[in-house]
Amino acid sequence: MKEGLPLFPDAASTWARDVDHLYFYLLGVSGFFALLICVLIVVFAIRYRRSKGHQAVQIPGNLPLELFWMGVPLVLALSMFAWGAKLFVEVSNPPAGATEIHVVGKQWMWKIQHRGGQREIDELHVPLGEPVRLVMISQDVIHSFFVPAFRLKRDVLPGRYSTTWFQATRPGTYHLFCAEYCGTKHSHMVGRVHVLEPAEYERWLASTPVLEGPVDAGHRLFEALRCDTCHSPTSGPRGPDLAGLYGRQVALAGGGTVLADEGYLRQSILDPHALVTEGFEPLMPSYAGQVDEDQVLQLIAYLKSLGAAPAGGSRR
Amino acid sequence: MSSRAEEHAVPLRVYVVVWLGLLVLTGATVACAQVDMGVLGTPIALAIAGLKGALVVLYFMHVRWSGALVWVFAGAGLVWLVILIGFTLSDYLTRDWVPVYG
Amino acid sequence: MTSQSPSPAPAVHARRENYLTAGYGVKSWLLTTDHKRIALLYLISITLFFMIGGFFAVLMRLELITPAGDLVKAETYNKLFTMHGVIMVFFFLIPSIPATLGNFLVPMMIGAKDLAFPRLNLLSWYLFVLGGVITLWAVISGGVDTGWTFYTPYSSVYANTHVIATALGIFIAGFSSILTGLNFIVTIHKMRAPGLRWSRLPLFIWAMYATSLVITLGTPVLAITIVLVALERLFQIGIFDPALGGDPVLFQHLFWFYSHPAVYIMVLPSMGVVSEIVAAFTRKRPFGYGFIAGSSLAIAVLGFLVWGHHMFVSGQSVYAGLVFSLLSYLVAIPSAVKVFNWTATLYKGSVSLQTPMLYALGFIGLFTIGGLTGLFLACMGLDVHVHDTYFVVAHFHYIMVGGAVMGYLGGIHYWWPKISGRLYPEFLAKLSALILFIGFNLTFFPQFVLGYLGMPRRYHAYADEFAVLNVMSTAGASILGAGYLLPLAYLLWSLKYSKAAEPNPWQATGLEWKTPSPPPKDNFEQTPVVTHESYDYLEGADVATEAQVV
Amino acid sequence: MSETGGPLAHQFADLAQQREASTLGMWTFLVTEVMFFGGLFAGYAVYRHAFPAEFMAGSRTLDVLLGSVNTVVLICSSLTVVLAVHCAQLGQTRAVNAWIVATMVLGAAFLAIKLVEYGHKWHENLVPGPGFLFEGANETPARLFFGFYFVMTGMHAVHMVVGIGLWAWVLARSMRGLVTPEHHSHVEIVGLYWHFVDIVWIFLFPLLYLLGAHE
Ligand code: HEA
Ligand code: HEA
Ligand code: HEC
Ligand code: CUA
Ligand SMILES: [Cu+2]
Repeated sequence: MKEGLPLFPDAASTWARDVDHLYFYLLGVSGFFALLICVLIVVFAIRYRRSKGHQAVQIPGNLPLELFWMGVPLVLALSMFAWGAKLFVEVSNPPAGATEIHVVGKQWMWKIQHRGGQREIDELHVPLGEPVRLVMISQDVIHSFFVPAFRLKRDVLPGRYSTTWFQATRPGTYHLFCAEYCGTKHSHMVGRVHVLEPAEYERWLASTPVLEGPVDAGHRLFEALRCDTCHSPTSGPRGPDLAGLYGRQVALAGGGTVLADEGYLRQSILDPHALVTEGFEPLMPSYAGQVDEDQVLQLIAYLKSLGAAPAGGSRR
Repeated sequence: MSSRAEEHAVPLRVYVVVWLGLLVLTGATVACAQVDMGVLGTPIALAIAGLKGALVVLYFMHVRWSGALVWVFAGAGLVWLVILIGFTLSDYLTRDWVPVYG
Repeated sequence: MTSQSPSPAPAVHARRENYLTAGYGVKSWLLTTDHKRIALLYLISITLFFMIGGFFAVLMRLELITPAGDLVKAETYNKLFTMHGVIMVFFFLIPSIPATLGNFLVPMMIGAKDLAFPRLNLLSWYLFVLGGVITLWAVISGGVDTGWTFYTPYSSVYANTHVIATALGIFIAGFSSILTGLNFIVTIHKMRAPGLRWSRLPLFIWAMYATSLVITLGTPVLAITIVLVALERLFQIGIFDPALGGDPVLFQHLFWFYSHPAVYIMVLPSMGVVSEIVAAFTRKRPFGYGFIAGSSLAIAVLGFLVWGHHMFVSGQSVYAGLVFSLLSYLVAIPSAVKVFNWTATLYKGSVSLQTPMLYALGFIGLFTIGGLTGLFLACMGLDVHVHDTYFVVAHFHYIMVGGAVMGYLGGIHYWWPKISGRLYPEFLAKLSALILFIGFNLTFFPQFVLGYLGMPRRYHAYADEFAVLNVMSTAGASILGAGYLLPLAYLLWSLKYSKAAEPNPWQATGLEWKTPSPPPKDNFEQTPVVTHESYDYLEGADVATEAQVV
Repeated sequence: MSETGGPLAHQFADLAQQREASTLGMWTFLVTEVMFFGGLFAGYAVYRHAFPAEFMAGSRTLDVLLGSVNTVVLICSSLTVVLAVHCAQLGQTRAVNAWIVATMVLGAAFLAIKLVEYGHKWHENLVPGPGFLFEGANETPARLFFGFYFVMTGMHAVHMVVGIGLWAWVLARSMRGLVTPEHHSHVEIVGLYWHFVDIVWIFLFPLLYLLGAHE
């Protein structure tokens, strides 16, 4: 963060560099056309200014010329599309094994929970050089998670997870903004992102007090909410076994399958009748109203931790 | 335009036949709905509705005897409706396509 | 276009009966069905709304001089940009050219006595006023703070400001806009003078026709969307509320289905004006007439296929985003066609840089910059960064203020002699065009830089490093504001003190110049018969003597 | 379109031009109406796709019999409309009046039946809002179904009310002898409007009532 008159933002992620290259390409092309048009206008206006004895020459048009100046911009435009699309698809697909961080937006703060249970508000500590995947949800209206130095932005929706990822390339402290208008203090829903060297990051993790990791919290909730009455190896056929569920294709009662991602797990907890698993009765009650978004994320963290182990038993 | 429709006096018989056709089709769609046709149910219902709509537009609204302009306008309504619904659905139908890695 | 109607009456006849003197008193205005008088009613109303919207802009810019939110409270600032956007878009720019110049000129340019439905036209003005009054009531009694985009669930559940009243105002204004569009479509189809084939139509008519198509096809979707938001607030139906199973992103689809095409409602008319002005002030048939006319239609149609480019990071599916991005690039091509053809028209023309031409050239330059920055936004990878930053704000002000408003002012100056029967003071007019140009660029160019730096829009307080650029922007806005007051002053002044205008002060072609200034009540003494294509600036024809125009 | 007032308004060259203009005006207006309802159909499609089971369950609570009767009523009213137009072309004023009255009666019957249905839903607590209660399927998406049901049929009913009002206006003109074989475009354009409203119902009926009829 600088003072004075900066003209270009810091670039602190792999993706920021890619975006900047694309930006320069577009600047070049549009600079060329803007200049071309302006120069032509000025030159023509002076060269052909109205004067005695000078007459306009009527030129109705010129088909090859028309095709030319449709064709060239078209090709350039398509190149912009292709490049931009390629980058976008990349940012939409996080690499496997990325560190996962949960973000909950609410009017008007960012609540962050790390995998180890470290929690922060309006601050985000991330390690340098490691891919980080954000799983984000809002408790109220739409927000947007925006880190200019990473050139990264993603709307944070209520009722649905949105995800994005980045890999920081420069240690430092950067702005975190809310970019989608969300009410009175939208402009105060800001924070800071700290990119730390891996060693330093480990230190930070270690020195930050942890009450309870999300998996443990989720496990506790799982028992407190009596989920295990139906979902445990001993509960019989009442509810499906949840071990190894995450990432699997689930067959649905109505036909068809669905990928068990975070969104599916969330829906199964809050709105269980929407997608009923094949072979089971829609017995499960909805937990909407009993758990907030933070707790849903903890439950999901717990379910994900189950892996192939039998339900009910923590792997950790 | 409709002026042509007037020049072309439509015999009453045509109206009555179309009306009967509409009633029959109404019966047909209700009958079809009594049977579970799975995924085909809605397309069939919409096809019958489309047919009924076409009858009303062509005969009752005289488009059949109207000039090209009315055809274009009526067609534009349809095309833009398809744009609205089609492009909106293009989002909803493809949302699950992106694989999510863990 | 040459017509076989009797040769135009000489200027001395300016004193005789015209549409302004055809009746006196408030009633003769408020109950008029004359398209020219209705145009003036609109002119006055939208000028008022422009001042109000501009006033909010001035307050915003003042707040943004310093990074801290010190001048107004956050609540107030949020209401300021919302009401600025709502008023400028729905009550100024959308009706601007169609309802004033369009109303005035469409019948005249096609040789008709009036629009097809004059009473509907008057009704449209009353609806506009009603919608405006309701919105102003909402503004006065506390305002609304959702942003002009009314995103749900904020607007439908969380905002506790006057959302329903504002929505109602926009809904009613929408109907006013639909009626105008419908009227133009029917008029252009059915009321053209004998011999006026489509290929002979002035480009302004083509632009108005394309605009009307967009209005009639798009506005109803906005209407139903607004109704749904209001119903949602009243009855908690849940259509846009995730807490009730709905999807807030659906609102964005429906909103942008209208609001992206609406940006072409705002710019197409200005493009039409620019085509007329460029032809008149180069004394040339526009280069590529067919391409300019066709590109208006192409923009109107393609414009409906790109709305999702406002939603790249909204949670819309990646695949839908790809399609919308690609189509956004296609819609840039017809705009490019227009820009190149205008420029080519200057080539070997007889260019006269009078005020309307200055505005037209300003339009071409600024629209080009605005449009080219649209390419940055349509680029998915880049939009992730610049979405909802000042880059977007700069983009659309370049097109809407630098483009559309400049075109509007150019048109007002160009047809002012016809509308008022008076010439405007040329020197002052050129001066204020220059002031506006400078003020405009100073206001909005720094915002591109701010945007790429990452300053989010709708921020009442911002990070310190953005301060200098914001001060520049505010400085520019003061110049811009002052620049807008000048034309207001001298145009009013000219009504009383300026020289009377001849029927055709610019020696332009077009039916509107064949009738006296100001025109008689029924526009033409006799229905003109058109025998030539538009813009028959004959080679070797006598060149206008600039001395005729002060 | 009130512009068809006098025999020939001053802006037109002749009656043919005037008639063509008003017909084209009505068609343009109908296109805007298509888009207006189109927004609702798009929303319906999205949620129908998301919650097929709940939409089915919601649909099952609707009364197919009343819905079918209403469909027939509307189709009959479309017939009376074309008959009114037909008689207007032939200058049979009294028949025109009779068919218009018949149309209005059918329209009113439709609205009456609709009101009865709304009444049922009210008693069954199926009106979205604080008192909404739905057994059998997931309550939240089911509420969406009823939201669409009420908004779509409600908007349709509003159009019916407007249509009946327009017929009253045409009737008044006709009684004053203003409907003639040469000049009857207001009968025609109000007719176009009425047929359009009919078509909207033709689509609403299967989409709302018949989804779950087979269970
Ligand atoms: C009159 C108004 C107007 C016009 C005409 C346009 C025209 C265009 N707009 Fe703009 N736009 C707005 C008003 C307008 N816009 C507004 C108000 C918003 C913000 C709304 C909000 O969120 O509040 C917005 C936002 C907006 C976004 C969303 C940004 C975001 O929120 O993230 C996008 C994204 O694609 C976009 C793209 C475009 C494109 C591609 C064009 C194209 O039509 C431009 C085409 C023109 C040219 C390209 C220039 C001429 C061509 C040449 C000189 C030849 C060279 C060309 C090539 C090499 C291709 N606009
Ligand atoms: C037609 C459209 C239009 C027009 C003409 C304008 C004109 C102007 N706009 Fe606006 N603007 C929008 C449409 C428009 N805008 C929209 C749609 C938004 C988005 C809203 C949202 O986010 O929801 C927006 C948002 C917007 C913002 C971003 C706010 C934010 O995101 O926080 C800013 C900031 O600078 C701004 C500034 C200006 C300025 C300085 C002008 C100037 O051109 C105005 C100049 C006019 C005058 C100044 C009036 C005339 C003079 C007087 C009344 C006398 C008094 C003045 C002085 C003495 C100086 N506008
Ligand atoms: C009354 C018994 C019951 C309780 C209590 C219960 N569930 Fe379930 N659950 C079910 C049944 C039955 C299904 C399968 C049918 C369905 O998908 O709705 C299910 C399905 C699920 C699924 C989807 C599994 C799959 O294979 O698709 C998840 C995830 C889930 N439950 C999590 C939970 C959590 C977390 C809790 C506690 C907060 C919980 N359940 C409490 C009975 C129950
Ligand atoms: Cu949260 Cu803006
Ligand atoms: Cu757009």
